[in-house]
Amino acid sequence: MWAVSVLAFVIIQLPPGDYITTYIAQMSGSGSFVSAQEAEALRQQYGLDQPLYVQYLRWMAMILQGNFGMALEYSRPVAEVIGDRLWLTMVVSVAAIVFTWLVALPIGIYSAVRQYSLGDYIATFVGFIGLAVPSFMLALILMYLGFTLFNANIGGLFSDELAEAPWGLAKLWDLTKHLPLPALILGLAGTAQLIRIMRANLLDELGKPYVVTARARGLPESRVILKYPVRVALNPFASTIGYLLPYVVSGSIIVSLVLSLPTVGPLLLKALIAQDMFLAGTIVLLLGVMTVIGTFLSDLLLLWIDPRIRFEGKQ
Amino acid sequence: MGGLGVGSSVRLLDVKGLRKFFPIRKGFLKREVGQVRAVDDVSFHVEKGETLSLVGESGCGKTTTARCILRAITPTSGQTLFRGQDGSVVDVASLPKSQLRPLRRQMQMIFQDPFSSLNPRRTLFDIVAEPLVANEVGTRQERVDRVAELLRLVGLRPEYMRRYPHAFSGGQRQRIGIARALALNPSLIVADEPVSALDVSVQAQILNLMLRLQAQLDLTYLFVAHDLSVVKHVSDRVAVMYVGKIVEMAETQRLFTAPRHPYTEALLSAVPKPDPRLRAHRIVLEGEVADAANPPSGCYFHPRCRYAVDACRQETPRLEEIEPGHFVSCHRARELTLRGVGQ
Amino acid sequence: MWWRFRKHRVAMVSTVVVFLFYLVVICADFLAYSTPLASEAQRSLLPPQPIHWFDGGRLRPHVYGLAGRRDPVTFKRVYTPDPEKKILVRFFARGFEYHLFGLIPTNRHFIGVEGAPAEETLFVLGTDEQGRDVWSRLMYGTQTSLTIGLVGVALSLILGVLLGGISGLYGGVMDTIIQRVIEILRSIPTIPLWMGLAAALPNEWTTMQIYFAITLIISLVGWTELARVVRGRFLSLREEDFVMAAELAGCGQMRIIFTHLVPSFLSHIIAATTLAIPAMIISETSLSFLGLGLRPPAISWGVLLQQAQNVQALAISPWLLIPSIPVIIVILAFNFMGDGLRDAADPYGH
Amino acid sequence: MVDPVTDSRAAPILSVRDLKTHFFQDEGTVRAVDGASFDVPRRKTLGIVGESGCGKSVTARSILRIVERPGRIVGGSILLRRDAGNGRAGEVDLAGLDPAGYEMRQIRGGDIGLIFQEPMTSFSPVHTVGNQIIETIQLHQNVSVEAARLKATEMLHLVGIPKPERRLDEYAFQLSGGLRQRAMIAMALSCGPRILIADEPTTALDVTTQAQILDLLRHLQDREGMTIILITHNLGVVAEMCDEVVVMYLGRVVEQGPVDAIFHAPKHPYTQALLRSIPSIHATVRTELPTIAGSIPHPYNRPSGCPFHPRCPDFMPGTCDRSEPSLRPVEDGPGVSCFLYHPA
Repeated sequence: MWAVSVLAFVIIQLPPGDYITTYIAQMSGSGSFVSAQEAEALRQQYGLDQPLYVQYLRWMAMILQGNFGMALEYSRPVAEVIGDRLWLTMVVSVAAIVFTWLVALPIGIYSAVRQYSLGDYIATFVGFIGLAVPSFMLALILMYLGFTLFNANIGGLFSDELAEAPWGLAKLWDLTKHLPLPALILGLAGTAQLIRIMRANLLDELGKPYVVTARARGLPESRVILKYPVRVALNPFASTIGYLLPYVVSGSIIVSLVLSLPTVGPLLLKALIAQDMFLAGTIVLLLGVMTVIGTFLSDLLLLWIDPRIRFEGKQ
Repeated sequence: MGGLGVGSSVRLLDVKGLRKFFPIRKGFLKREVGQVRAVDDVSFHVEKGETLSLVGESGCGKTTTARCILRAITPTSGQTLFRGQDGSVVDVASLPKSQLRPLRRQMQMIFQDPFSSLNPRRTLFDIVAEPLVANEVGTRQERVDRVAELLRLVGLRPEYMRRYPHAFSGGQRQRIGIARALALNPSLIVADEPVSALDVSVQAQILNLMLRLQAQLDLTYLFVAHDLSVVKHVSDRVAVMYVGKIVEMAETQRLFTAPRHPYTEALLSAVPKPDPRLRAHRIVLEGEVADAANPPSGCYFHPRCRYAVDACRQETPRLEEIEPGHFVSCHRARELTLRGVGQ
Repeated sequence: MWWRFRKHRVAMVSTVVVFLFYLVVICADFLAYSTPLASEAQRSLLPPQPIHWFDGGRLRPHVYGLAGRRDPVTFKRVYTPDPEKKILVRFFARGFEYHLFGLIPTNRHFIGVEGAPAEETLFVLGTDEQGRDVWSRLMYGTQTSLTIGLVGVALSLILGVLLGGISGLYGGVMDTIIQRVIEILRSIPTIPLWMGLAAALPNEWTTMQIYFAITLIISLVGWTELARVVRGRFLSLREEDFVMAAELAGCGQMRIIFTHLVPSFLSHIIAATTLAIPAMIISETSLSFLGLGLRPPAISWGVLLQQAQNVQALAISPWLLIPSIPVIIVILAFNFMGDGLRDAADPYGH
Repeated sequence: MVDPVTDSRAAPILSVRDLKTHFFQDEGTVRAVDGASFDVPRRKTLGIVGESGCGKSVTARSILRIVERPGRIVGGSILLRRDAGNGRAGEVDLAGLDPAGYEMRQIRGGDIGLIFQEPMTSFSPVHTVGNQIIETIQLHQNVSVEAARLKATEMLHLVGIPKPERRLDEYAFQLSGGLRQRAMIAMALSCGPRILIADEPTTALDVTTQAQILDLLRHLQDREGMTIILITHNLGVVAEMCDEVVVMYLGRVVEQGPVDAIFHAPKHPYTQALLRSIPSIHATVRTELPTIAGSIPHPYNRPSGCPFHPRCPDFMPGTCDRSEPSLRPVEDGPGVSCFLYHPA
């Protein structure tokens, strides 16, 4: 966690110059002139003149108090700028993960049980495509198809008329309608990967004696498969949640840009280019924290579903 | 430790107070929470030209002992005095790693698993010649000749030299392993369960080969095994291990016919005899082998021993020579009459 | 390993595809017929001109000339092919000067039109907004994108094998430190990490500098996977009996590493490397697509696709999406090839 | 087809006739079981012995119809004779049943129980021991969870597991090897099968634990009156446990007979050589063993004629390598598949 915060800070500090430089450039671009004194005053105001470690400590101290600083470009508190977008990022990511699981699990099981069947080959091939097509490209292609075939703009999370509307049932329903497509685009690569993991895990497990034993006890085949090897194969599967979350979240940045989804992605890109350090730093930090949480969750899940880990050391 | 009473014999290997403890690490910080006493104060010696077998059930420390002697792993404490071919005696256990190399030529190992012990990517020649190459022995042609000679010695055709191990059966692979072990004319061969992974009919072939080579090349074997029938076929003397300690050691015949330790008795009785007319009443031990990380008090065997008395629960017995050449670690060794197996 | 790989038909086909793509990389200048930067506002967003192979029953490849006029309603230029105006396409035609393989100066190109006026020229895949020829740019983009993958993987490989090897071989404190570093690097979402690093590149850097900086950045994450593979193989191989046998035979540490350990996991490394290349290509493409990677005037697939970023542009000129086809094909081919290699590398696999 | 051992006792509980189970692989067909015939006498222990690759385990799996792809039964019959006690009296040919069908599933676990060599991996690592035993009981008997649990506890107690109520809720990896194998036996016997197939039940265990498990099996047989098919490569275990022995070599039964006859008057050259070549605890110290020449042929290139002929000391050229001998009775009892006893 600590390492993540340092790294986030380092990353946002890496760009040469700071926001003020950009600001000055913008100002001169629009014809006004910012004097050196003014720039210095601005730097002082935001503490940008301090040595790096002081800046870092001040930043951390602020965050610990729940203050994420000001988004310089927007002249609004970071928390406010990020607010809704973060929430929507989560919604989109979770939707993508749910999609991934719903699709990957059954297909993975089918592929393993009917190894080398036509369905297995199709699943494997689709999986490969899913892996090979970068999500932003998939988004582009789908957008294009949507536009030419249905003459519909499939981007965004809300219909135009509801985008600025306050939250309500209608807007929620609107969101639900718009959600499947980004979820599909974001989830496809992960789905492909999970199908392969599930298939490989399950194939390993299918030959184990306990499966034969279960069969020898007279269990129906569906129960033999679903109760035993699938259950065991789920364990390594669960540990993938940890990296699935950050994977999806970071994937959402590019996809959001293409589909113009109101998530933190485009915001981060703009902030990075404008060197808005509080905003970018907060976003990177939050993403890092999400990763850590994801890893932690998958560890917990693993602990819950795998008694071997639960009882380790208790003997 | 007393001598064996056989005056003219030469001690090739003398192991004194060998110990190997493995730390048990647990949790996030890998803290050491205990120790597995895999080998706990083991002393024995091997004479030149003989076969000493270490027998015991899984986890008794016999393999660890063998690997400590070869310095494949470094023992926690103790001495393993080895008499080199030039007559000098060195302590292998305390030798710095850099000085082990000349010694390695004199002690070699035969492995249990004929599959994982041969590198699948190298030819028979590469495998068998490896010790020669590593020790810079001979020219290339001399190595080829030597490998051919070795292959013939173990009953393989020299023409197979260019093949890879996957073309061979388990028994043939074990022969390759033996050829590799013999490449540098070692005096001591440590054989770790050399036949337990093989089929019955092949076991006999390998055992015969080992006996023949011993006579032919004046080899000394330290034979590690769990199968008492196999042990009886190859050894001069047998040491029985239980939870990291030697509980009994004697000449093979004496140990099998007149064991003095209750564990040896139970072990012998538990071996299924391939003769339906001998379905004797077996001694079935209760319970499980003690945990080497948390052994019981006193004699480690007492919870399963049907002769146990109070002393066994409190005092740890020492390995004593109760008759010439017969060492037993049991408080009641002198008073009990135990059942062995007949001829 | 080779014969097992050959049994894998898809992987073999993929290998051929990959090979062909790298042939394009080597011969990009030859295959292109106009300099990638030649722009002409007059010819912006021309649609692709399909090559007609036969003319009156004879093999006479030609394209139709395009007649442009401005739509009175939308004020956009609309081009219609004019079947009457046949522009002959020649093989090994003369064009701009270049050095073949960087050595042989020549001006011959695979195809081209010779000596035609400016408006009668060839745009097999159309042009972009600035009127640059998409086909020629695609050739150069292929060159950049595919070499960036290779260079990136080479860097990752060096880092990964070195650090993974140290980690697996020596263990102890070094292992712990390297493992922690890997964990931290992996726990950071990659795209923000790249974005942060890429945004840090100074604007005034030259194309070459940025090229290498981007390769460095994308290999920064790539090496962790390779290091893990190397370390894992080292650890599992160290447990094999044949390694102990070699040690007992008196082999030195170096001999054990190079005659026993390395050959045993070399195939795994090759497979892992093959699988890492497509990831690198995707990374570069994504970053450039975002405008954080290579920047014009450099040309890569990502840069090319950047023009296809908005739907309106796409709807009018869908050929801008064409560069995504080679991306998908190459990545698929690499994946199949890597998969085949991985299957073939595992001596104990079914 | 001549019946091998059929003495005056009641009809054998299980008769395998000319069973052929082949594995169809890319590289060729492995004829793992190739015309095996034998009878399993009621309430006795039948030992099936042979070296690796002789098809003994595949035979066991064929009986239960759990041979995995690419293996398939391609011929022969497996007749199970159930008695009235189970309410489903009569003869049924297992080879003719649908392996995934209801009837076959009722037979598995219900009529025939199976225990394996690897007690560790024979239990699911993520389900408790009790979960799996109770599941089996409920599958075959129409009882409540509570009743099934009670029965499971009883079974664990029967096989000598201390504190059975507690062990029921533990996982297999929490038990020691010996206890695990006991739990495995309890699970296999939980629905009162008439036949127990034990596939190398003690191979993974130490000798002292092996003695415990063999003792337990004998005790349970006396008590429940069941039939045991004991598959092992260990001739010592066979001698100690079995009433009747089947010796297999390369997918065929080379000899069947009462244990005493097999060990003291073996007829087939393979049986004779095998018995001579095993290291014995009763042997004189440091003696060479008679060996069988050569090694077991690779499954892809089986010798023609009698599969043992290339290694046989009594090989008769022109006969043994031309045609395959069949299993026929010799003198008063044992069936032997060898041209020495019944010339072609």
